[in-house]
Amino acid sequence: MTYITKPKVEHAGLRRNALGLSRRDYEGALSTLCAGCGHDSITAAIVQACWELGLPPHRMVKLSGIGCSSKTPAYFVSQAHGINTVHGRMPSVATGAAAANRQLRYLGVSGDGDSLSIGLGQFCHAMRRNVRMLYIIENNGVYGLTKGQFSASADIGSKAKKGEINMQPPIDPVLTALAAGATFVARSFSGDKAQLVPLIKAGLSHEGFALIDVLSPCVTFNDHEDSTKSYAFSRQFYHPAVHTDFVPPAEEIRAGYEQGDVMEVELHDGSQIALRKVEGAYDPTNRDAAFVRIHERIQAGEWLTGLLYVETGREDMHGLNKTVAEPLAALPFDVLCPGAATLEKTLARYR
Amino acid sequence: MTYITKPKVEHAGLRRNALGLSRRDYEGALSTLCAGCGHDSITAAIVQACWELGLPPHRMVKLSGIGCSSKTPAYFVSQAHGINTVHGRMPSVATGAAAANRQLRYLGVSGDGDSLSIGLGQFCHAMRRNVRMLYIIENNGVYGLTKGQFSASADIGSKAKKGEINMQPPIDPVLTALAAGATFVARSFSGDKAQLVPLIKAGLSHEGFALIDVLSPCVTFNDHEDSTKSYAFSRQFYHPAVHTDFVPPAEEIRAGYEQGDVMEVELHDGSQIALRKVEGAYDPTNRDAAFVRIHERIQAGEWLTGLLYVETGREDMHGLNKTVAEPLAALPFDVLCPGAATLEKTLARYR
Amino acid sequence: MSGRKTPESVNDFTLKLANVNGTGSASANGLLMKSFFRMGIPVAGKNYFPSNIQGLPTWYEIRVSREGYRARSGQVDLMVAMNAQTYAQDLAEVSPGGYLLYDSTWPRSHALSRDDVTVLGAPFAQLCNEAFDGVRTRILMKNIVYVGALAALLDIDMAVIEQLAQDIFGKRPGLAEANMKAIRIGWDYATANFDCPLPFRVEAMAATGGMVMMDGNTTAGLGCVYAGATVGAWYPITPSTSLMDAYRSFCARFRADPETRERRYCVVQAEDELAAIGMVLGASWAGARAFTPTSGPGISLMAEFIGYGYFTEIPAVIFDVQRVGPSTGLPTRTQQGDILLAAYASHGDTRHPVLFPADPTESFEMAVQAFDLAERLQTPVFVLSDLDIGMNDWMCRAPSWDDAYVPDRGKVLTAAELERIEKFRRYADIDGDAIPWRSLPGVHPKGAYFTRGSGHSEAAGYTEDAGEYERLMDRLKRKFATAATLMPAPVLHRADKKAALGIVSIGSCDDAVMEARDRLKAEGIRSDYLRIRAFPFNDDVQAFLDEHERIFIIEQNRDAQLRTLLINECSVDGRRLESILHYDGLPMAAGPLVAAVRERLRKGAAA
Amino acid sequence: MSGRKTPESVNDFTLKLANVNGTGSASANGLLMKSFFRMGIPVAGKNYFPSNIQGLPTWYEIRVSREGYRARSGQVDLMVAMNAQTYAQDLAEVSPGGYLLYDSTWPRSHALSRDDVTVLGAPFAQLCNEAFDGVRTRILMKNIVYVGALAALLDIDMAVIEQLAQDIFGKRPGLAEANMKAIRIGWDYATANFDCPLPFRVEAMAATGGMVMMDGNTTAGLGCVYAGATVGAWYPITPSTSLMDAYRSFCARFRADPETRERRYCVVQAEDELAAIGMVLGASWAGARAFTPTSGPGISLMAEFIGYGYFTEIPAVIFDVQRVGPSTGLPTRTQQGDILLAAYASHGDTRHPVLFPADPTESFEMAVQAFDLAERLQTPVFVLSDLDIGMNDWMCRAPSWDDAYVPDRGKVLTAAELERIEKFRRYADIDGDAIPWRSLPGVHPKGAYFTRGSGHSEAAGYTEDAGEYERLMDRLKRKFATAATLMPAPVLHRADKKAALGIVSIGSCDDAVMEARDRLKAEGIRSDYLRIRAFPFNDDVQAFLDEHERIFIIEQNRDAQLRTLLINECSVDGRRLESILHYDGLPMAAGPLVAAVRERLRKGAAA
Ligand SMILES: Cc1ncc(C[n+]2csc(CCOP(=O)(O)OP(=O)(O)O)c2C)c(N)n1
Ligand SMILES: Cc1ncc(C[n+]2csc(CCOP(=O)(O)OP(=O)(O)O)c2C)c(N)n1
Ligand code: SF4
Ligand code: SF4
Ligand SMILES: [Mg+2]
Ligand SMILES: [Mg+2]
Repeated sequence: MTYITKPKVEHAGLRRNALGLSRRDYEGALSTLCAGCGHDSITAAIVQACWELGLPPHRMVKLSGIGCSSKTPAYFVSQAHGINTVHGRMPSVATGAAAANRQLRYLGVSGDGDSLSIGLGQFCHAMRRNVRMLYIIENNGVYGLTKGQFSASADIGSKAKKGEINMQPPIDPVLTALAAGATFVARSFSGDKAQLVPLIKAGLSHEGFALIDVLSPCVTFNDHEDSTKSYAFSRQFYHPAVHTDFVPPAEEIRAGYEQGDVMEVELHDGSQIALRKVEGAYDPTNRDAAFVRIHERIQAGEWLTGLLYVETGREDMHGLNKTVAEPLAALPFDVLCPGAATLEKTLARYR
Repeated sequence: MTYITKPKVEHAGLRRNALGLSRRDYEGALSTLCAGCGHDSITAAIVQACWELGLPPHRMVKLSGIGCSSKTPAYFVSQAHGINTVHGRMPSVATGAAAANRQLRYLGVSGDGDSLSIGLGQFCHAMRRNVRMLYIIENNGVYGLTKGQFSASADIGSKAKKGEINMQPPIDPVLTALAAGATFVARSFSGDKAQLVPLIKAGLSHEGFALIDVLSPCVTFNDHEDSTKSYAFSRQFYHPAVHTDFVPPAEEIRAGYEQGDVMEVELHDGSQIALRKVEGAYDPTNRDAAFVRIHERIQAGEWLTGLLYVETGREDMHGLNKTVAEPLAALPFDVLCPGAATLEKTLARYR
Repeated sequence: MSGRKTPESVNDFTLKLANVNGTGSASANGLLMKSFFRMGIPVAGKNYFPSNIQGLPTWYEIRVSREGYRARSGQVDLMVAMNAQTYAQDLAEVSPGGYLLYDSTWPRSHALSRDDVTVLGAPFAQLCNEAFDGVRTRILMKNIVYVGALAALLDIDMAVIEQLAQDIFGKRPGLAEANMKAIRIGWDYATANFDCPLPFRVEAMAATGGMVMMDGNTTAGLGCVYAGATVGAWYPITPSTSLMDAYRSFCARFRADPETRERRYCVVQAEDELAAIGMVLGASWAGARAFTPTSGPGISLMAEFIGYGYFTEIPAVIFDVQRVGPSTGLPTRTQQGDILLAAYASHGDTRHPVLFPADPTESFEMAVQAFDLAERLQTPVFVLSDLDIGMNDWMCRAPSWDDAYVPDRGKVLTAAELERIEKFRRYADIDGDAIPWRSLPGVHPKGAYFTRGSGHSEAAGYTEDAGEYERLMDRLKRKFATAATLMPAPVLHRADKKAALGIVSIGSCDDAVMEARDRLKAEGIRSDYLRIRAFPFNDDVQAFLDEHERIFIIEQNRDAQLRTLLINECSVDGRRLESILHYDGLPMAAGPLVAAVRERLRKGAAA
Repeated sequence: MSGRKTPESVNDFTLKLANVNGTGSASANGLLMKSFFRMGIPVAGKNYFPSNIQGLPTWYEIRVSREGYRARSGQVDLMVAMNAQTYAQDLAEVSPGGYLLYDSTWPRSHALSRDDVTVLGAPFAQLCNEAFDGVRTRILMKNIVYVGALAALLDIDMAVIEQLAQDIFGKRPGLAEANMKAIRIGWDYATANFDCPLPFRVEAMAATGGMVMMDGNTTAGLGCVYAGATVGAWYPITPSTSLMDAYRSFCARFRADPETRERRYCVVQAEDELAAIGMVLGASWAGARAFTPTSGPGISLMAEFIGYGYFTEIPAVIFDVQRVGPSTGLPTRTQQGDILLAAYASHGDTRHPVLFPADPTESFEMAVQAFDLAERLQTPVFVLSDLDIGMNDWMCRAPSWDDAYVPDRGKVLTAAELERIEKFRRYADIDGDAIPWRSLPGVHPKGAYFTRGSGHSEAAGYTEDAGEYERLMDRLKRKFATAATLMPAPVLHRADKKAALGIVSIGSCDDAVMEARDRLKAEGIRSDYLRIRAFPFNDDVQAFLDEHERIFIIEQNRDAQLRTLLINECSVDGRRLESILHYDGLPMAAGPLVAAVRERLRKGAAA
């Protein structure tokens, strides 16, 4: 609502992070989404998380596909390069950018249409390659931008604004990610900033592909009671399985933190995520258990949220490729070009 | 080996099936694959299964993508229409054909490259729609036709003919199918005709999307000892979980069949598959258990084979769409065209 | 028609309404349009909306034209400026001597005023707040109030508006009354406070008989139903989405079994455009009439499959409702930028029949023709519409239907025929027209063959033989020559006297070109005009090019794509074909065309 | 060169070897080729292989040409018929007066003989079975035995062969000896049983100095290494696959840290071509030199992203190693069928720079130029090679390297520059050449901007404004005019005297055209010849068209795609440009060109 009433996404206080930046420095252009769109809440959580993490804005890269959700990278961290790719193909662009410069932090934002319909193949293959990036799906069960058709994550029985009823089973990004071998799989809800911010921080720090599927109601096309992606439904039925609290490397380990039911997982970059099991003995390092638990909750019509699965031992795309530490894009030409003498020698074989 | 020694795929005896056809009537053109290719064994199993089922050949449709595996529909049931589509996109063509004529039996053959790389999106979405078809992946871990690059199903650590070593985790079609909501998921091995034939028969009779992932060694590019898709490996390590025996509706229920550890599942068309649990109390109707069990075996470096999951309650694409029973392609024009008078009435709204 | 208005003009002005999207202005604008239409006055509406759902500026332009001109007029006589944020821009756009009506609930700065524009303020929001309860109702009714004010200012027949409100809202109790109340409030305010009517106003005519107000996506969707299409596969994309919506809703009415509700159609929302075209090819191969609506990005994605359809000779109908490219471009603006792509899509030597409707009526007709051609020619056929045709409401000839129509299913062998023939040769040219016979799966064992995108012999066997390949390609070329004889002929408009000047144009340029020709004629510049309706071109096109010394090719893209097709496919010195191009995403207006032609003629012949 | 051989010809004949694929004939054929080459005799090899892995017929053709002609000769002087299944066809293909050598272990039917062909039988299999153990060895050695026989028949220098066998197999102990043994067996048999040498034979020359025997995919892959490309993304497809194989293996040698083995490159095998081009665009956007090799179907799939690259101005290098289309077509045959697609790929108004190498040397050079151009112009650039260039072994000028070369990274703002400027405007035309400045991520906060395929302003903001869109499109058009000044110029070969006849051709047609011109000249038909090396065309092309009365456009596709580009982009009467087309999938030979030109000239000028 650029022209009407929408305020800048977040009027942060003037508190400064480790880099001396205020939350303002992590904001972006004014959102043009519908007032009340879940996506805007996620944008706010991203701003908060990046600020808390103290990332240098220009060392981040924001990517997206096409859709309402994919517009949002314009609305945060305006001092980072951003790229709106084509519909469903952001993962490949992210893979290429990450290949060229492994030292930047990649944050991709996508929609359920963008990732689970047209983009399903790229989405799975980026996970398989374990490209280091945080990938957020702003999941509303519909194609917002093209006015409310069902996406592949729409639940059976949900009803479109035009009256049609979806009869196909949903593709669940979280189950798909587990099957595709993703190394960081989380789910959250756009309205739960307390859970979302630490998840985003953890995801940005994960040295591999981190997926966060965020249920993000579309107020315009999918906020009726029947939808399991409506506000009403989400608020009522989502189950926070694990509470994530992130301790950024720049800060000291927080004193007085309850050790009781906290489980610590060390991430590749040395930072830690602390997992608070809100129920039973949920173990986010067991892929099978995660699959069963999530699937079982889905069958029961509920969402399990939190950090659902994490694996820290696996090498990312560059680790697998054994790429040099410097960004390939920054290597000087003379280390890349073998030169005339070598050419002469090389050609001997062909004479 | 058209021009050297390859015999026609199978010189069947002259036994006749319920339609009075011999196995010969289900054969196709001479195979041009490498001598010893696993795909040829699968072709033979398909011939056998179709013959045993007594399907009228011209009421079948054979579909494929591009690859060595995708060539094989030319090698069986030459009296059926066949269509070699483009690489990775056979599921959409199958969906369209099935939409147009729901009364034919659709048999798709694909490769691991065709289905899990370029075709992953279409593969998953056809499963989600529960298009009624049998979909066989002839899985060799490589791109045979383009000379042996790794496919997405190549195991970590497997070594290509050119010496390269794969470092990426495989995408497993069976786990993917479970996550995508497929209603019939099986795995077998090209060398195990005894297991394969009944599975193919069951798949062809399933009233929805039936996947059989068949490990099918590529003798030319992937038959070294290291590969988990080699003959040597497959023979040694595969675990038949469930033995499938199919009782075609045309025959009487077979007498004397061991009832001991047999579990019967009724398929939509009234035919039955009998599942023999070769181990424990494997229950192929539990999606979660299947996922865990398969994944656990994969972790242990073994393949679990047999009918791994089946769900018979779900409606196929046409059931969901509530399509009429007659093929859409055969509806007479006068029931399709509303005619001049109706047009006149319809246009009133726009005046 | 440029310059200041004559004080007393009737049925000849342009009204533009500036709003914020998502605030319900569409129905108010529709009400206005329809009122003019029901008064028997020719009218055309153009909607300029953002690629967004709520909160951004959106405009609606209504041209009332006694003469029946439907193109954008290129001027604004009355601006209804309901969006404070675009007020300055909207004011600037009013033609000299024009008027601006705005919501004076919140006063505008005086800095924003023009000597040559009369500004009228009416406190719409305030009037609504007094009369209605609830935020939603107030926002919606504000739009209706301005309709009422406009009714007074333009002298719209209140009986017509009332009847319309009744027709539209009648089914929902209370709504019709609320709307009528809002209209009255606006009417009363205007009558009391302004000098009504304005110097330009409407008066009932009888010029819309046999006409409807429809958009081209609706008519095309309806055409698919009438053509007997049973399978539709698509992936949503602006501006093609409403085509499938229309097909689906007409099918729900006409194709569901009255008792069982079983459907005689199947719409598949595909996972993307590659899958959509794959489904269409699969369904057509299996014998159904199948289609997919999309826009530019979809065609790019379909390119591989389109070449497959060409080479394997499978029918398909593809609607490309063009929007502004390249890439995502301007998804809510119009262009004719896919002409070249549609004609030659895919790698290798490929070419495809393309139909170019000029308005919604033709969209209906060509939808039907497309299926006949696709099945007759056994190849993918494009219908190249655009956002202007597809999504704007056009006053147009009502689509008509001849119950004697029999679909041309092309050369399909029946079971009996297959039984009779010795050996089925799928790709043999039996009849000398280069179109082979095909068989459908499931019909007869002798019809079985293997379809493949790789080299194939006449008997559909696999081949890598150079000679067989060459013969196949030569036949496909001859088939395209056959196609040229089957495509709809171009429409030729001759000048009243022999004209040396020829104009060639296409699709939605038509109205602007026709209007421009009238104006040029008034200046003494006569022209013959050929409107291309299909590719490949038939002989009339070559004849027209031969006949005229100087030819202007008018189209809506930067790169003169129609001209490329003409010089490539016809025998002509390309230097004689001069382009007049319009490609800013707005529908074409006659004014710039007139200016361009005048200017070019002044400058003399092309180099 | 047609008709019967002169009894005593030296270094001028064509040898064709018919085999079954998967039986190891490739190394034998390579050995033969290389022997001629090492003897200093110009030689050219063409491989005709099936789209299959094992068991189907495959042919290898070697032309030995004193004159240095590298095109397919179109005749067969000596056929080595090792494949029983194609024997009849192979025999039929021998030119009158020619010879056929076959494996007489299994006798051939006498029905299969020709009066005008001398048939020589040698029991290769039997000889091998006697001399070697093991099935594998026997199959492999049978090929080497025929090399020995040919050495005797053609008078190949045995010392050269021995040295070659040493070079090739020397590292694997036993293998060199076995091979030499096999060669000797063949040589002995032939010497003892045939009248050696044949009337056509070889004699050492010194015509291959400075030359190498390489295929164009290898040189292009090497070019990518030399150009400093660090990211390669691809999806395997014949005939482009070996380009990435070459890049990867050269990188393994030159780009891995000698100690840590860490890689200064990253090759990603993508899940499909859409992903491959996405990765290339992502990597280029982030500042790496990145490329993808593919073939026709891949380009079709990349179309959407190519338009995105054009519109957002991201560099990319795309190698299209063309094969026969449409669709899957003939994947192992050659064609120039993607010219039009490459030039105009994607929906909307788009156009792309394209380079057309004619041989492997130029493939190397143009690989390097492609990166310079892509970064200078900030747009996807195509290198249009083909199967003939990419996969056949060519005797060609050795690629050379100038250590003074500095890559043209184009207009990229450094951190210091960004620090200095007030506001970065990504899409502003600062320098008047229509090429804007770009910034790379991670460099400086002031460089941050948002890249999008939708409408964008000069400052890279989102816009749907008609004027801003039009300005952007106009600048892109001007940028393409700048491109025309940067692309490599065409190569002009003038006749010795003024010629009215002009020939325009492209890529791998070059050798056939050059040879045809020589032959035509011998008949008194002189021609000037312009070989197009790039699109957009520079002024030389227009000048050439203007200068010649009659012009033949020679290319390898059905639809005259180069001609389409010429008439569309130049100012010319298309009727003056006559096409001579060759599109059966085999490399072009001079003979049909000569005949076609002669015939056309006889018939008189074009209509
Ligand atoms: C190739 C292509 N096809 C279709 C479209 C039209 N389109 C734009 S956004 C979108 C769906 C977006 O859905 P989702 O990703 O869920 O985003 P949301 O708007 O719901 O946040 C579609 C189909 C497109 N831009 N490109
Ligand atoms: C669009 C496109 N890209 C690439 C290719 C080349 N290609 C042909 S088959 C194939 C892979 C086949 O692998 P798989 O499906 O596993 O079959 P297999 O040969 O192993 O049985 C590839 C990459 C193609 N035909 N089309
Ligand atoms: S349409 Fe839905 S998803 Fe899009 S901006 Fe509006 S509320 Fe958000
Ligand atoms: S290459 Fe491999 S997959 Fe292909 S035919 Fe040969 S053995 Fe089979
Ligand atoms: Mg969505
Ligand atoms: Mg494979």
